[in-house]
Amino acid sequence: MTTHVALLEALLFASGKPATLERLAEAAEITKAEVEAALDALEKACEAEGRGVRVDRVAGGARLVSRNEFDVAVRSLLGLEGKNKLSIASLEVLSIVAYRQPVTAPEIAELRGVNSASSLRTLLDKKLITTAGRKEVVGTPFLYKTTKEFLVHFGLADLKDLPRPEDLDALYGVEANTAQTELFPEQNSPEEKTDSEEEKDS
Amino acid sequence: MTTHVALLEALLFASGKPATLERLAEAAEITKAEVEAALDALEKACEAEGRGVRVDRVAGGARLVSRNEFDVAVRSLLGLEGKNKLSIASLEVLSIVAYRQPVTAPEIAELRGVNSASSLRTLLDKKLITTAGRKEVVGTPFLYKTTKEFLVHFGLADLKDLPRPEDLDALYGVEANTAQTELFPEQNSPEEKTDSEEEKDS
Amino acid sequence: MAEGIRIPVPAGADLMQPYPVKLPTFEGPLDLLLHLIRKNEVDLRNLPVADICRQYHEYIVLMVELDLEVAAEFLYVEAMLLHIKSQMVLPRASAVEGEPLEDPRDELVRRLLEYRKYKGVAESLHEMEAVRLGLWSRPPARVELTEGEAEETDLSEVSLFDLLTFFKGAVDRYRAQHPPSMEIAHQKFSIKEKMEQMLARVKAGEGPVPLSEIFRGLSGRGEAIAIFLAVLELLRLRVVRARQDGEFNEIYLDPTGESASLEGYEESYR
Repeated sequence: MTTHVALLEALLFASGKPATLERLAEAAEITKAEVEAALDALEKACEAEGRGVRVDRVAGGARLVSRNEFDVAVRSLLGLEGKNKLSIASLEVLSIVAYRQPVTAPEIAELRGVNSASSLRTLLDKKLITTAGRKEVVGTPFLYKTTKEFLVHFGLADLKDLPRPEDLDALYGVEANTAQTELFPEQNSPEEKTDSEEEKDS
Repeated sequence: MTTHVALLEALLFASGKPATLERLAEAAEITKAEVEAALDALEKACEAEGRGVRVDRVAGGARLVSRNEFDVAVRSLLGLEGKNKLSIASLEVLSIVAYRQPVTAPEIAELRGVNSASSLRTLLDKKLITTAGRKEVVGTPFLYKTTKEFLVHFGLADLKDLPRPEDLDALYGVEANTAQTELFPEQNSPEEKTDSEEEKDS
Repeated sequence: MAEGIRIPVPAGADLMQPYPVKLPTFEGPLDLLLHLIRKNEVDLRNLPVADICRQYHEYIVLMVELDLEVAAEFLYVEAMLLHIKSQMVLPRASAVEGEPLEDPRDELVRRLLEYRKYKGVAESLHEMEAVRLGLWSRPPARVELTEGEAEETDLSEVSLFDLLTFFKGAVDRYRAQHPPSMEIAHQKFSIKEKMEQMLARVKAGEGPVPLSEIFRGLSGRGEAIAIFLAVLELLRLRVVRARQDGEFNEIYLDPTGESASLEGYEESYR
């Protein structure tokens, strides 16, 4: 019996989201009644021992949640942990700034197909990018570039050290795709590049 | 005190990834010593009560994990295949990166006697290693280093926990020599062990 | 393909008979050498180079016979072994009196020891991993305070290649949504051009031009449609007129003597 309780605890712990009695029984290879009994025991144990988590019964199933009274601390911890984290969207924006700098928000939005203001804010907050003056076009938008911190973080001496598609191909053994090399119009003067892209801005 | 244990349990439960003592202390608004004491208590409680989860001290922090024996049930619930083991080739590359970091692909190839690009790719994809800039030598090859995920994957508190050369000598029955001392500078040359070398066959 | 040279040992392979039953795979030439040293129970530091060299060579031959691609690395090490072997045979003299002789095997032994070190670490890691793979952590709780953005990555684990991959992803997506126009792929026929050609031909003074002749030897339907539209336009502008003697007879084109500007006919037909 005790093993069932431990097993159920492990299952609910690893699941993250509510699991139905059926699925729990199937995974544990025990009957639904046994699952029910083990859940009850686990619930009581959490209660009696004043644990940090409790069993939360939801429609047709159960999950483990942290106790409400610890919410503030939990939020604080997740907030702290989040400090080093970037969303996929932010990483994409960072990569665009890195490879296309100096670049404006409208240009980034054009390339990504979505407004990227909040990602830019995140990256500015984390000091991975900074402003580089304004662009002399309608609306004089800010230009963005990567910071020294960015270089330090990635261990680069110079922006020229950013990997090129050939580097990726070398590592991944992909046949060199010449079409992709032209994605990096770094060789052109930046003015020329940004001007032509500007037309596409809405 | 008991509340601290419950609080710590809630925090580790919610975090998922290993959280450092500093972070936990800050989030819980208690001292590091209190965190340490509560973690110990939690660890013992999990053990004593035969719980489904246990405290895992890795990568300079702590997290909760389900117990090994529930692996099959957990996978069944999550609908996951068993986690793939790394190939010997990848593990060789990983050991070299771990001990020699930061290290370049050509250096790894030299040490192993074979090109190791595909292993590097696997390790990068699994986030066990990452880039650490480029080396200022001909060809400016990329440098690689291990990640926090590497520590988590192998259950290491930090890099000092890596298998020691002494352990390896026991494994191999190799006499200490100068080359070894160079290789692993922290090591004091142990006395000769002249067991047969055969045991090692895998 | 250079990496992961796997040498499956065939059931009947008796080149060097007492193989360990489970001879798995070799990670490279150094791995093969270590295996031979272990198998022969010889001291790595006092390597019987001639023996090892012969057995090594037999392995290479076996690989060739099994149609396995012998990676350059294996051949390189074989050359190295042969070189050492030849040096061992030559009488050696110390360059400086009293200094110990340099053993031609030193470099190889050093490399083997070093490699074996890492191989040992790899094996330890392998065992450590096996214990760890059964552990499951909890997916981190999603709290709304991270502006609802889905997956988050720890910046310390983002490699330079990830950065490049993200950028490529954005550019590829952009390209997929903004495909370049396909015009280059097709030959285009300008109606204006065809009008000019028709007019020139009709006005050449060689009498009325039969319509059927105009449609001879065209490149395809696109051109035919362009010509047809050009003829209709010329008729509409009254610079050309068409005559037909009777039903189903040939239609002849000849100039009216009028002229009209062909500017503005930029329409094309594919």
